[in-house]
Amino acid sequence: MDFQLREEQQQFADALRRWVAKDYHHEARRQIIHSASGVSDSAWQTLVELGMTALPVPEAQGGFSGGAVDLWVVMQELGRGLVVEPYFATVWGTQFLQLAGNQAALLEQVASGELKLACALGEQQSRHDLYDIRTSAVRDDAGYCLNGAKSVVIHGAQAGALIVSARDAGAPDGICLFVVPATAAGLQRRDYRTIDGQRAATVELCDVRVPASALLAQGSAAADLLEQAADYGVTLLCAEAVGAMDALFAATLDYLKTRKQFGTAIGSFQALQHRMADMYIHLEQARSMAMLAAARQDGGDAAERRRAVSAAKVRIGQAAKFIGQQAVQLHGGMGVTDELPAAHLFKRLTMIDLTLGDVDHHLQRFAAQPAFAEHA
Amino acid sequence: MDFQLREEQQQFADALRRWVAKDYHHEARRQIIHSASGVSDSAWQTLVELGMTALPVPEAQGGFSGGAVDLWVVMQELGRGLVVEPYFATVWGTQFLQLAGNQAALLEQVASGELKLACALGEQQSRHDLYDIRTSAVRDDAGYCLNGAKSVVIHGAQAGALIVSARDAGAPDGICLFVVPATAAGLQRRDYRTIDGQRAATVELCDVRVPASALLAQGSAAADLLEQAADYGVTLLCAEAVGAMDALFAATLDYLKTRKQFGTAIGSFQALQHRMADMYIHLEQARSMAMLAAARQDGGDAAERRRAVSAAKVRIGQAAKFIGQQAVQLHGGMGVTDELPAAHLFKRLTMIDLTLGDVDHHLQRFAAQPAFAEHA
Amino acid sequence: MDLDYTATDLAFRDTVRAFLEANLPTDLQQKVRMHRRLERDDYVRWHRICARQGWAAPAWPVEFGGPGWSATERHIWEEECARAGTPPILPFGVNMVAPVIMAFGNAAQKAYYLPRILNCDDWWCQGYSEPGSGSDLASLKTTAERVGEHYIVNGQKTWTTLGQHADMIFCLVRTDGTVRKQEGISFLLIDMKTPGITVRPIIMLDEEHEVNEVFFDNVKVPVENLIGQENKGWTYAKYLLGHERTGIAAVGRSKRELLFLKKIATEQRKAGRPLLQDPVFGAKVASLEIELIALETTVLRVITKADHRPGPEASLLKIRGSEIQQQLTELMLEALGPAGLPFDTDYLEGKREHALTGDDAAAPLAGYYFNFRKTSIYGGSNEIQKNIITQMILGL
Amino acid sequence: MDLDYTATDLAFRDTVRAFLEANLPTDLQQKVRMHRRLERDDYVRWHRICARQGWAAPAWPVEFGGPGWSATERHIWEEECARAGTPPILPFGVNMVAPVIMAFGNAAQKAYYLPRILNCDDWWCQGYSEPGSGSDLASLKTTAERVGEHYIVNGQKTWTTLGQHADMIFCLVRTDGTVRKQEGISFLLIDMKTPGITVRPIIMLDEEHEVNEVFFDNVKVPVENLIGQENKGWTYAKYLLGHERTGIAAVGRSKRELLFLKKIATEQRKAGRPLLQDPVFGAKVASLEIELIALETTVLRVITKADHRPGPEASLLKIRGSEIQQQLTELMLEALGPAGLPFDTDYLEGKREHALTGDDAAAPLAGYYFNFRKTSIYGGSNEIQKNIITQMILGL
Repeated sequence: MDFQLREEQQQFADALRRWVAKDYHHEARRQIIHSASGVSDSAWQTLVELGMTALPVPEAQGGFSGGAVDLWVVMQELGRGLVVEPYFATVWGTQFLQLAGNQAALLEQVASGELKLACALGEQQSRHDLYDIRTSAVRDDAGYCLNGAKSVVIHGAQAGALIVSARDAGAPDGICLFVVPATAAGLQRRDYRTIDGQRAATVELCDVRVPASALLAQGSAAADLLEQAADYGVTLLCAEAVGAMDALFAATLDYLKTRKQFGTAIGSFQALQHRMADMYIHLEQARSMAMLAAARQDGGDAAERRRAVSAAKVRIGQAAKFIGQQAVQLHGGMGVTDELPAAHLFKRLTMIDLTLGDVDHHLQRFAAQPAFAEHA
Repeated sequence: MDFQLREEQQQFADALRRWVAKDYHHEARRQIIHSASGVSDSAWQTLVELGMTALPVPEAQGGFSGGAVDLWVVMQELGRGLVVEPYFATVWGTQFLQLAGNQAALLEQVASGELKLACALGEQQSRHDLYDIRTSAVRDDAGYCLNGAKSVVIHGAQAGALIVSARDAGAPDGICLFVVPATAAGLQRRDYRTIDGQRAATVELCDVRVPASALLAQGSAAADLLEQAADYGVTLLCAEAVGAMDALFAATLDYLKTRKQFGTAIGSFQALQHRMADMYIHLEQARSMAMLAAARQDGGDAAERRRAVSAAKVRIGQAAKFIGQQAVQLHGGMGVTDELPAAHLFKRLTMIDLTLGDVDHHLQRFAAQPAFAEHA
Repeated sequence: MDLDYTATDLAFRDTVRAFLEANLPTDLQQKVRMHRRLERDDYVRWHRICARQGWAAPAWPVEFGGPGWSATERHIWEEECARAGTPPILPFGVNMVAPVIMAFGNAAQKAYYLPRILNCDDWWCQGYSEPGSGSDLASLKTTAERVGEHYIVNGQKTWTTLGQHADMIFCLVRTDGTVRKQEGISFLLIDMKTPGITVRPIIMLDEEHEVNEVFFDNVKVPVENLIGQENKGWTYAKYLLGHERTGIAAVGRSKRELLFLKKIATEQRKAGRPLLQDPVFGAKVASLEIELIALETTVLRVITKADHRPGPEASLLKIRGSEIQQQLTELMLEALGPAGLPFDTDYLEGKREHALTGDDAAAPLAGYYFNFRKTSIYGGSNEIQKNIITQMILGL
Repeated sequence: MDLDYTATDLAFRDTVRAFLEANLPTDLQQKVRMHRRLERDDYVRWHRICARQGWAAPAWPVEFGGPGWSATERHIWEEECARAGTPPILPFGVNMVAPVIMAFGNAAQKAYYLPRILNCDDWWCQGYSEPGSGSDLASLKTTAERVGEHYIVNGQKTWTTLGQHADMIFCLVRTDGTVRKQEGISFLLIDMKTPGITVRPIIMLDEEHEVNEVFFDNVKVPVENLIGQENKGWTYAKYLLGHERTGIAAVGRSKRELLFLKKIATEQRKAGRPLLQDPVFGAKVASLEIELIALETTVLRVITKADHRPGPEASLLKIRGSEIQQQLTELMLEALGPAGLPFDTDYLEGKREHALTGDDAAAPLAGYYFNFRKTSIYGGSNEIQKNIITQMILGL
């Protein structure tokens, strides 16, 4: 058993941290999120150059065959640095393509940085339920015809291709997954900012026609793929959250040591010290759980994976709420302004909880696993 | 609107408090709970002399027609003093008799102190659901024949008559309520201590025959009566809990002011001060809710009563857990010994939560009321 | 013990309800209920509607233009305004500077300022906090040096709520730096148009411009703008703190927001039924509703005490009131799920009639959650309130 | 990062499991699993079974009779013992006084005491706490005055766990009252049969006799019972605190108790189905299980660190470990509902084979809940642990 990072993992991490400090600091990020596009081409180029887009792609398609733990290291640093580029969406989409198989051409484009992906799964009515799908797929001779609307598609407007979930009109119990080019006729995107500085889009599909080869999976295979890829996405978000919590914790500790009130550093007040100790405990417990979820991705046991992933999302959601709210409180007035990274970390952490299932959703999923019912 | 007690209410309270201080202090109580009977005849006699048994009984039957608020005052003092006599059980049983009507003879005996009552409602399988009844009532020419077992009947073995809930064998959806003399043939009681120093009993009914006049209510009237009387019982328990929390809060505050560690009173440590401030807030919020529940007993609006009673039991359960656990923690090692009243108050408060529906039970009942679904 | 309103109270409530129904403009009501951002004119319009009725300053004595209401009536008024969804009457003039002027101002100050406050002729803001003085207010550094018939004011105030609209600011300034920090402070009224004043926005984490920094660079303030005696300002500020603060519990607004939360949670669905009926989410809402009912009862206990004097119980009301407000926003956001992410400032500011995503109710709620983290920080942070309880109530 | 046990670890686990299956007496296992009270003989029996195998002191160096296990193997051993439901091997001899004797005792002390500890020939108890010194241990007042070849000990110790059974007590005593409080303390071993020692029970809030007061009235202790140097006792006590304390998280026991909680919650029913399937109760259990999984992972992170030295992380493990234990007992009691009230001491003490109410599993649980409030108080209260985190990890 070993919780240490390998040397090259530590090297990615260091490289990313140096890049963020130099080119993606608070002011640079502010300009990006308030820019028209909301992302930075040069930042993306750097990620490509650092090998980050090749990382999740198999070697056969020009990538580095990075596992969940490798991506975990990267996402943690992007979380720490509050990077708003479409990296998570792309890596997550990559996982769909890999699990589906036969997508070498697209994977090569991802590895080289040419292609960004997004996952258009949620709909207006679905809240956290990824199986609540009204978008329909009708089979015809040429392939499929898609109709429906996807909401809050993270970095949907920045992507060159979208993973789309739909319900097979011929078999209403059946789910289909497609990869759809962003340029497909009938596909419309409305791009907007999210409150944590990212971008998302509403994606409307109006008689969008795709060839049969766009079908990634259908029926129970699609349901399994969707679940497994969603778990992978959750693991990435957990890693990002741990990075963000690390940064927020450090910023708050620093503030407690420097901010003076009543003639003394506020970190000398016991009530605040114990609050900070509670934050420390939350952080370490969340970190443990996130590590476990990453480690359970690459193994073969789906039951263990489900438990670990849902446990991680729950524990990280709990920690993120506590650390986020308390960090703001301990920063006092400054904590509620747009000026400090603390507030932005808090916002991002809050939105991570709302993405891919919140604490209650995953608590319920955890409790629904067969292992939960085992008893003495 | 007026939250003050009337003068005579304050007088009851003062008289009870003087009595507890003189005759029902910690050591006296210890002897009572470790005695064979677990109750004190002389203490009961004092309660009778102070008019406490007459208080809930209508004037027509020799009582004082005390309302819920009057009883609330009494129960609060008994809670403060940790009195373990069968007063709650008797007053609660009285409410069943009064609501049923036509029970003048028994009520007179209650008023005079001759008759103690107990409510035999819960069963092994029922947990908090008072409608989960397996005890059966079979009608015959002479009256009814009862069979079943009631568990954790508070002061069941000390009572002269028992309120018994049963299911009408002829109409399985129908509940019946009976008043059964403790001496009835076929009725067996197994008396035991409860961990909070009270007494309870298992009551077995084996072909117990009662006349038709023993039937207090049946069908939907019985269900309503059961609910209303249970709400009344909850209100009494809430008052007792507020008294106990008052005492526990005061003892803890006193301990913080006198116990020294590291050369200073531990009450000078800010982390403990803020904990104590949290306890204060819990206490006052619980007190408010308990008052509201009592005030909503005597009015006619059943919907308002249900909401207020369940809200009170929830809020008091939350406060009792927080105050109880923290009081013990702040007392340090002494808090976990049998020697201080603090531990006994904590135990009683814990058991009140398990009686007549816990926090979750009443939270769910509150949420099931039609008013809860109203929205903007 | 009788926990019902009297018939007189109920009749008063009906009067208030009728007034609100007839006079609260629908557009304002919609803005408030839908959590859209209020502009200067919105506040002024509503203030003047109340002023015409003589109800703009419920707590003022009749001699200065108050309506002569009892504590219970004032409570009912606040409740009903919150229930209807009126814009707030900002406290800086009516409830903050006015009581100080009444108690410590001279005749000329009373005659000039009070009617203008009552009618919202001046927009007031508060100049207490400074960058270095958060919870430790008395450590303030802005100086006022007496030179002839003026004070020359230099320094910086911060967290000045809606100061960007203000005509006047009341400030605590240091007039004697040689004595104990509480003893060298004076209470000064300053015209915001005076040369040397610069207002700089502070943008909140929901990107709203709600507070400001105010810089004073050799600002000349006539000595007649001093309230009471020089160096007694700390006493006046503390007087205000001892003033009626049960409204701080914000029970009325929270009741309205609870109904809004339930609306959201009824529309959002989980496992095929309204989220409000989900046992876990429902339990959270129920628990919060119960806390609110308890708080309302606690407020009524405080204001109906025969010998009622505002005291340290206000700290309890502040702590629980702010926590309830925060939890309401938290549950609203939780109810939305992913629909909480889109951030449509154009809609919030009224530049677009409907939200980009089509969901007008959802659009402001994440911002609302973030913004309301302030309620446990401002007005004496909840930690400071616990210190007050510790000292004043518990005697520790 | 590889979070699976190695094949060697797994083989070791199988060995341990086989040993436990073959050697753990069923009656002891039943007592432990069913939360009945253990007697002196129960502890000794199990200790000697382990001693025969050479596994009674997993953390001891091989030279003194330890099995030479790695940190991971020790963890597996603890896990498996907890899983099976063995009685604990009491720490007072093996884990508390023994490491001090090894590090600071002389050759004669090592030769005499260590084998006796390993075989449980002596029952040890701890004489640290005093009535006036709770969290402030160094303020202890019990004195030891050197007179010829003896120390004369006077004073009182308290919270002496299972001292009623003890043959020996190790004490911190004051040998110099004129210096800084930490500098006048010595570490003394005292035979409990020495005249002048009185043991008085302290009854816990579940009415169990688990701890004691120990009074010393002119107790003569031979000087050869001093460990190390006079007045250096505080250093030795602190050495112990820095010792391996990851076991304090009690993850293994909590995993067993979680399964027991689920058993109770499966048997109890709500709305016609097992309580464990109630969404609200199920969510509480799930949340607790997740916390426990996280804690287990945190423990593994700590013990597998390449440069592992026990440090202040132990405070995290103590805090969360004790809270999880407490929450488990809390949920067990909550699951029972009214069935938690009956208090059947005769059954708990083994005087009756079955509980009076017929529900053997339920009978001990209220007492268990009450008793376990101690876990956040003893061994350095959780408040003290937070102070340690504050100082040692956060640097505040």
